[in-house]
Amino acid sequence: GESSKSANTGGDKESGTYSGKGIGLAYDIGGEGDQSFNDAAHAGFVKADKDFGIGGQTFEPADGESEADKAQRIENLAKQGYNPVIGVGYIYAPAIKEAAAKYPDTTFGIIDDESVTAKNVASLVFSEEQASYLAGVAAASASKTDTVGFIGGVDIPLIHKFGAGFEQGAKSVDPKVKVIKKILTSTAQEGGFSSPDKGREAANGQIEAGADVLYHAAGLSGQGVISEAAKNKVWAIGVDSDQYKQDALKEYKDYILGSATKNVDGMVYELAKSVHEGKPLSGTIRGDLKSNGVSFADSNPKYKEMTEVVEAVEKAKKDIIDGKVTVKTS
Amino acid sequence: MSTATVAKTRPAKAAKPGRRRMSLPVVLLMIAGAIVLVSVVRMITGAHGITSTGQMSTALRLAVPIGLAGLGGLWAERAGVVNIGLEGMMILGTWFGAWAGYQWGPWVGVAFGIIGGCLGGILHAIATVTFNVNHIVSGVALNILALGMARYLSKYAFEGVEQGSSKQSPPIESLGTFDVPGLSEWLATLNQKHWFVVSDVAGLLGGMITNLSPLTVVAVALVPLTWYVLWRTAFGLRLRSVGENPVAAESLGVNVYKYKYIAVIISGGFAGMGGAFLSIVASNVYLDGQTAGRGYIGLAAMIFGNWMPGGLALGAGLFGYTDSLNLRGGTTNVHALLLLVALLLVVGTAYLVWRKRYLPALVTAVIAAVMYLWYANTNEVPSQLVAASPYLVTLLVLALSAQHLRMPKADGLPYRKGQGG
Amino acid sequence: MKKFDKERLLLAVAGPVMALVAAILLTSVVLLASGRNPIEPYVLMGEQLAFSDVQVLIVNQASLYYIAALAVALGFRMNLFNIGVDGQYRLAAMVTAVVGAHVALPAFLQVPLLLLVAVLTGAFWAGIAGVLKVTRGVSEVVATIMLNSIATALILYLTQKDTWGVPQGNNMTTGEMHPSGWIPGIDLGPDVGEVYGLIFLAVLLGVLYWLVLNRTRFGFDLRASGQSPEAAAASGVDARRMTLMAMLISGGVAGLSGLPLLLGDAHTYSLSFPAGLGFTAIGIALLGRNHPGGIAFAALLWAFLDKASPALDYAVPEPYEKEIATIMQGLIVFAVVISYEVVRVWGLRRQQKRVGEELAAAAAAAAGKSDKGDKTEKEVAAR
Amino acid sequence: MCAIDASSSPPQTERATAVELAGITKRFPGVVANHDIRLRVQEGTVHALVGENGAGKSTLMKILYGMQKPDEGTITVGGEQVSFSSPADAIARGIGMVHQHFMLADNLTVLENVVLGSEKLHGIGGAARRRILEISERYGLGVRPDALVEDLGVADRQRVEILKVLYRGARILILDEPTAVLVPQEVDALFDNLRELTSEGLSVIFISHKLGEVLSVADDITVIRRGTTVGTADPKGITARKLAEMMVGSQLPTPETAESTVTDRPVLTVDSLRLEAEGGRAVLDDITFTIHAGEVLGIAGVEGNGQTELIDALIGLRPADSGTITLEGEEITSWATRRRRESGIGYIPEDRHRHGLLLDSPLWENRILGHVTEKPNANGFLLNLKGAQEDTRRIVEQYDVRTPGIDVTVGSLSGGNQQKLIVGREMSHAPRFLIAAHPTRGVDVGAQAAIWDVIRQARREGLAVLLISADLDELIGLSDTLRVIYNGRLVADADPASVTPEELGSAMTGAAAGHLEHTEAPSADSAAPVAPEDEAR
Ligand SMILES: Nc1ncnc2c1ncn2[C@@H]1O[C@H](COP(=O)(O)OP(=O)(O)OP(=O)(O)O)[C@@H](O)[C@H]1O
Ligand SMILES: Nc1ncnc2c1ncn2[C@@H]1O[C@H](COP(=O)(O)OP(=O)(O)OP(=O)(O)O)[C@@H](O)[C@H]1O
Ligand SMILES: [Mg+2]
Ligand SMILES: [Mg+2]
Repeated sequence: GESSKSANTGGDKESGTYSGKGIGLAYDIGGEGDQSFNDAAHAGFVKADKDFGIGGQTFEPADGESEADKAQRIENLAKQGYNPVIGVGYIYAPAIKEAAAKYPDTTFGIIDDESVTAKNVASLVFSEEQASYLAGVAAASASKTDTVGFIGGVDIPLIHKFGAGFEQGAKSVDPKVKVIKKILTSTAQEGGFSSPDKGREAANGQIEAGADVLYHAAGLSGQGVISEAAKNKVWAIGVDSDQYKQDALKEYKDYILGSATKNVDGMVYELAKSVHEGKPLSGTIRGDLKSNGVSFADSNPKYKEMTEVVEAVEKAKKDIIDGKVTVKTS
Repeated sequence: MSTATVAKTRPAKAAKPGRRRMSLPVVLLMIAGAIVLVSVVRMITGAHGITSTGQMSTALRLAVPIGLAGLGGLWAERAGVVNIGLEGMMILGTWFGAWAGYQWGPWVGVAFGIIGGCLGGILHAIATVTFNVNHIVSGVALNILALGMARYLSKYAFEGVEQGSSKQSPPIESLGTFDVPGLSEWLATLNQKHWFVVSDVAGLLGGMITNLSPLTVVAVALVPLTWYVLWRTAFGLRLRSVGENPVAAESLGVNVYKYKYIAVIISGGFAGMGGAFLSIVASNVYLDGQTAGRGYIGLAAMIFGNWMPGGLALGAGLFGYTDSLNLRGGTTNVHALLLLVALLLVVGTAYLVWRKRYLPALVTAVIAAVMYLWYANTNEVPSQLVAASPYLVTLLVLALSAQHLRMPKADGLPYRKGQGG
Repeated sequence: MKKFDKERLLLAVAGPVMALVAAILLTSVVLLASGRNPIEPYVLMGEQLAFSDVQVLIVNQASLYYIAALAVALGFRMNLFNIGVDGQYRLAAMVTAVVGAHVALPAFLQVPLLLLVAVLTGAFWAGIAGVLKVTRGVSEVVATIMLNSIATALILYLTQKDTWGVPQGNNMTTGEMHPSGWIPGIDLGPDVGEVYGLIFLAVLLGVLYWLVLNRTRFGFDLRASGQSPEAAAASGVDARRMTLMAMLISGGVAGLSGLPLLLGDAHTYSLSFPAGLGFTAIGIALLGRNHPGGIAFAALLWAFLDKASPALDYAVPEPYEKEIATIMQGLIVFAVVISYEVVRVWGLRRQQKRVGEELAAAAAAAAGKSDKGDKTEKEVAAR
Repeated sequence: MCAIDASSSPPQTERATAVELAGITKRFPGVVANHDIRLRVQEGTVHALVGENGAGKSTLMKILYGMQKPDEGTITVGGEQVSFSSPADAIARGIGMVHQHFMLADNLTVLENVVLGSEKLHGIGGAARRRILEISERYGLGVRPDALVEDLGVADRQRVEILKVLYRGARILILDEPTAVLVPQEVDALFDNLRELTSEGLSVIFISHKLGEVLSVADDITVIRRGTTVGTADPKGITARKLAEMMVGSQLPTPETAESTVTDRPVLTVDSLRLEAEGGRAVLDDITFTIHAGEVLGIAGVEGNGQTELIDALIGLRPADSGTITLEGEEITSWATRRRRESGIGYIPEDRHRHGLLLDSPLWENRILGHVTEKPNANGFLLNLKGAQEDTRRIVEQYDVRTPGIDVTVGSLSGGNQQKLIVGREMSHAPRFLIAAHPTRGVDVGAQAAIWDVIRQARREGLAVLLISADLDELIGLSDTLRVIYNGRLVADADPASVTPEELGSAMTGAAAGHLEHTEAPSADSAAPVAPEDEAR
């Protein structure tokens, strides 16, 4: 029979050199509203649409779907003329690998994975450990109890990366600093990225154990971490975006020391821009401290007042960029 | 003919020994013993976290939704309807609670959460009571349906609303929390002293009265209330009779269908309230997948508690406690629990020896030794073990006590009016 | 007894048909209530059926569902509720993937080895619940719920870097399996995709299931135990042994249910290995009335709803909510069980009435032949 | 069918009518349980309702009690026509019913069981407890309100049932076979109570198969047969035998005294068998007997004295706590049920629905049940469907199982036909030893005789039979040897050729023991109660 991909075509947007239906953005589990990288990708998508008017559509995965479904989704997007097609999350790697071979004229983007090497694939990866290292430095410098905490969402390698960088950074300030680490749940289904209550209880436990700066990499659960930190008047460090500026966290922003950001939206935007301009990015595009793909956001004026901390962080940043320090990823 | 059999008329049958029931003093004594044991472990290991005020307070918060789900299960099963649809009813509770909560305030949200659960209950009752569908099957269907419904409705209700999305409701105002002035701080200070037993008791009591949500108070009060209603009122008697022997109840003029319906709907209400607790108190937003299997755990807590409100509360508390250990820093605290398990096993061995059951005693002793060695030779347990501990503990306790459990006799059985004979 | 056979067939078909119609109607009500077109989603989804690549997806997914549902159904036939299929198949898939990555035998040994490993792992995990039930009286429902969660933690522990985990980028896998353990699919061209090779395993299991249940002594004992534990015990079935066996077999089959995907496509167990199959399988087993043919139909239907619903995303001008499919699935199960019950009761009534009528007719005929003191009155009780 | 006229004078009409049922018809799928039944109960009398098993007595009473709705007919209570939609309506009209099968919730206390549904009267607490004790005292019921029902024996449960009715202040009492499980003293006490109640103006409808009892207590008798009223009788002017003939609708044959076929080859030997309940209490103790080839050993006993446990021990459903069971020289004490059945133990269970059949399966699958490993049902590990189906057809033919075919579910057959199928199935495997528990309970007369013939025939061919029955005539008529079980022990034996049902009855209540001789008075280590003077014959 006929293949579904050969069915739907047309409706291409013609604007300048760009001919395509717009950005096809396929989310990872969690989808829109995860307050984390799905949302960041979406922000980039929106911004690109605003700037270039290229439009496009976002797609959510179903529960318990297999790689075949992801492949189907990606190929469908390519076939229908979306360009670029972006898979949010390493989980799309096999799908994009397959689709890229079949649709050489489409540009594919994949976030958090660099295992696919093809001309028309841009791997958008981030050195989360570097930003986390800075978070660790800031935390250890700001701590009065010499105890800092890390709360991760789900037990996956990506989160270990955050934890490892943080720990290394904290110990770089003083090897005697105690780093308490907690990962909320074993699997995403149990709500590790989406349970503010879990985040709050974990934070409370760490504060009780003496931690006075808490760093989270727990998506939505992080809201609980930050609110609990604020309640106990200890520092929290946000993640992914500059959480000091997040609406949902206004109440607690005074206690947000800073955020280890990850410029997913910028990358998505850049990729869309490059495609739109007819000069599609390809290969591994690493967001690190050097390229500002990751950074330590310092919007909180109170942070800036702590000059020692700021200095320590700046120095660490310089060391990393200069290659004097390499940060472990696990 | 054969020889005459030896014949003696025997005295009337001795009454069967009644089932072992634990009297209040025994229960209290066991609780006291447990506290002392935990205290010993805490002193030895220095894991003061295991009985800290925060620990207990967290345990209570985590136990509430499980306990509410369990109460839901209790009401339904006492009337003879197995309710594996608790999870679905909770989902409806989270959704409706948040939906009403963000618009009209948290208390309205709680009310709507309860109503949402009740809707699930009505569906379950129609299927199981009116149509006599297998109770488990209906429950499973309800779980699927509720999940789909909540997601579908979210797209309409929450998407496009400020701070809301298809996966998340806008934030709901808090119900607030409160402490008991004076007492809470005093107990907390006492707890900080790390004194033997005293601090543990202070932690336990302090946890019960610190950082309380009003809904927690309501939920806790519902446990004795359930007991009172089910065991001390005519309504409760009828409801329980329907779960024990519906035909007998019918023969005395009890409208079995009516009581089953009421029970299942109330059951849904409890589950819905548990859901509302999750979305309004625990998180202040509705989230997709928020219940994360708590309905099932509630069911397990109820079975664990032998279909009794007190036992159920204990079961929910145990879940809450192990889960809270896990969340609050896990590995070292759970490591300390290895020693506790070893000590408990030693106690068990002593008991078995006293009962002259030497082989089980030996096995228990060996396991105790293994536990101790594990404790002595490590500093931490794998975090995965910590995550699994609530489930392991439940399984273990059930394995040791399942024979003493007794479910309502007609639980899960189909009933049709006029089937009696 | 041709008449009864025909009637039975009618009754067997009436249930699912009624259920489907009811479910579709109810879903349409939901759509209407939310102001959407109540028909178009079905059309959109129905159109998908014509595409061969969607067909392949459906068939592949159905093969997983089918095996898992057989595992559930096996328990149901014995009144055992194996909620733990989910944990059993994930653990089995993980262990199989590990073995497949570390053992490299020739294919004709490797494949059977892997199948065996999967069966044994699944059986072992279900067996824990079985043993607890048989020896300690622990309800298998609670035990398997707990074991699901424990399996999650265990899998995680076993796939850490210092155990058998092999990180691949940000994904954690168990390492690629040795190719001798791969099972090639049926390639239908680049645009269409591959049908899992182990689809044949699913078919084989279905046939075996039917054979064992309906044509063997063991199957008879199992069904008898499910229908009436007391009658089965009196007939000589050892209830405890039967419970344990059923649990082991159910677990073993559950263990196989992840393999079409693992050996046919993924070749490693990773974080993206689908979860939740075991719960879906419960609905499918029910829908299929625990009958191998029915389950096949139900699995295909379920897979169809799964795979066709993404099409709703592409609807113009405004996409439909994919959750419609989930709602339909829930409604289908409800409608199915209710209509089965209605049809069952109705059928039973009919049959009893018919038996009564035929007997009355026979009696009347007999009475006509001989009057007073006829055969039935001749012999009389001693009281 | 021959119609039999009412053999007695028309009922006296000086008393007011308490209840009148007219033209009651009730159909169940496949069965007409009641057809145009009439019944008139006078105030202040005991009205007995008699009829064979399955005649429709219980159904009629359930209709009067509001548990089932009649398809046709009217109910009049105290001169007023009523229609009950639930027992609550009937209770409100002053009707109370003690059911044939206990209607008690085991896990509730006596108090809870009693007050259930009538909590308005005295609440569920202290007042209710006082009221219960009061009633208990007044009628000498000796009920403990706070005991759990599951801890009570059958007699105690019966008393709770009666208390339930009295507690509600019923004016019209329905007692459906209340005496089946009572010992004679208890029966006497009950009858005293009934007389007291009727003297207070209450009316009692009394159902019993023990015609002696009926004649001694009833003021009026209504006889129903196959769902319809066949007449009324005056207990003063009718004999038990005549009454029985009214019930079955024809002359009763004299009991058959078949020639003995007992050989001296022991088939089943049970030695000092002991079985304990959970608390260590013996439910069977020191059971010793031998059954020879060609012998039927009958066990008499009031229900609940260990018969069920004995059957379970013999078939292997419950392991013996001590003692041995030997089948033709081979010890089988530790054998599993399946092995016992394969080695030639046939089993006609007492509750065929629970233990003998798969109600939702077709006849031919039920043919396989219990013999799944044997020919013609199996070839090795595979079932032989053809063989089983063919053999089912043979059984249907040979044992006159009335069915439209072998593919209908066995649940749609009537009780008697189900039983014939079971008998046919068990006999098809040429058992060496047959356990026959209440083989004709609830079976119509035609089928009864057929089943007896089968057992006699098999006995002649050398089968050893253990017969357990509540029907003493069946026991005496079929058995070669009789034993009496009481309280888990075999307390007496008797020669069926000479023993009377009365003598057996007194031994069954524990009043007599040892060897029962016809001429002798029962051995007396307890005051022998007056046996019901006239059992059914
Ligand atoms: N709920 C029911 N559904 C179908 N048939 C029924 C039902 N109840 C009773 N019957 C049938 O109706 C007939 C009358 O039964 P009923 O119980 O009234 O007899 P009975 O006279 O009380 O007998 P017994 O002396 O054995 O108690 C029987 O054939 C029985 O099988
Ligand atoms: N609860 C019930 N629901 C439906 N049908 C029933 C029910 N009880 C009995 N029957 C039907 O009534 C008929 C006779 O069964 P029943 O067992 O009552 O007969 P019986 O002669 O009274 O035997 P028994 O001694 O076992 O009660 C059968 O057709 C049976 O299917
Ligand atoms: Mg009957
Ligand atoms: Mg009766």
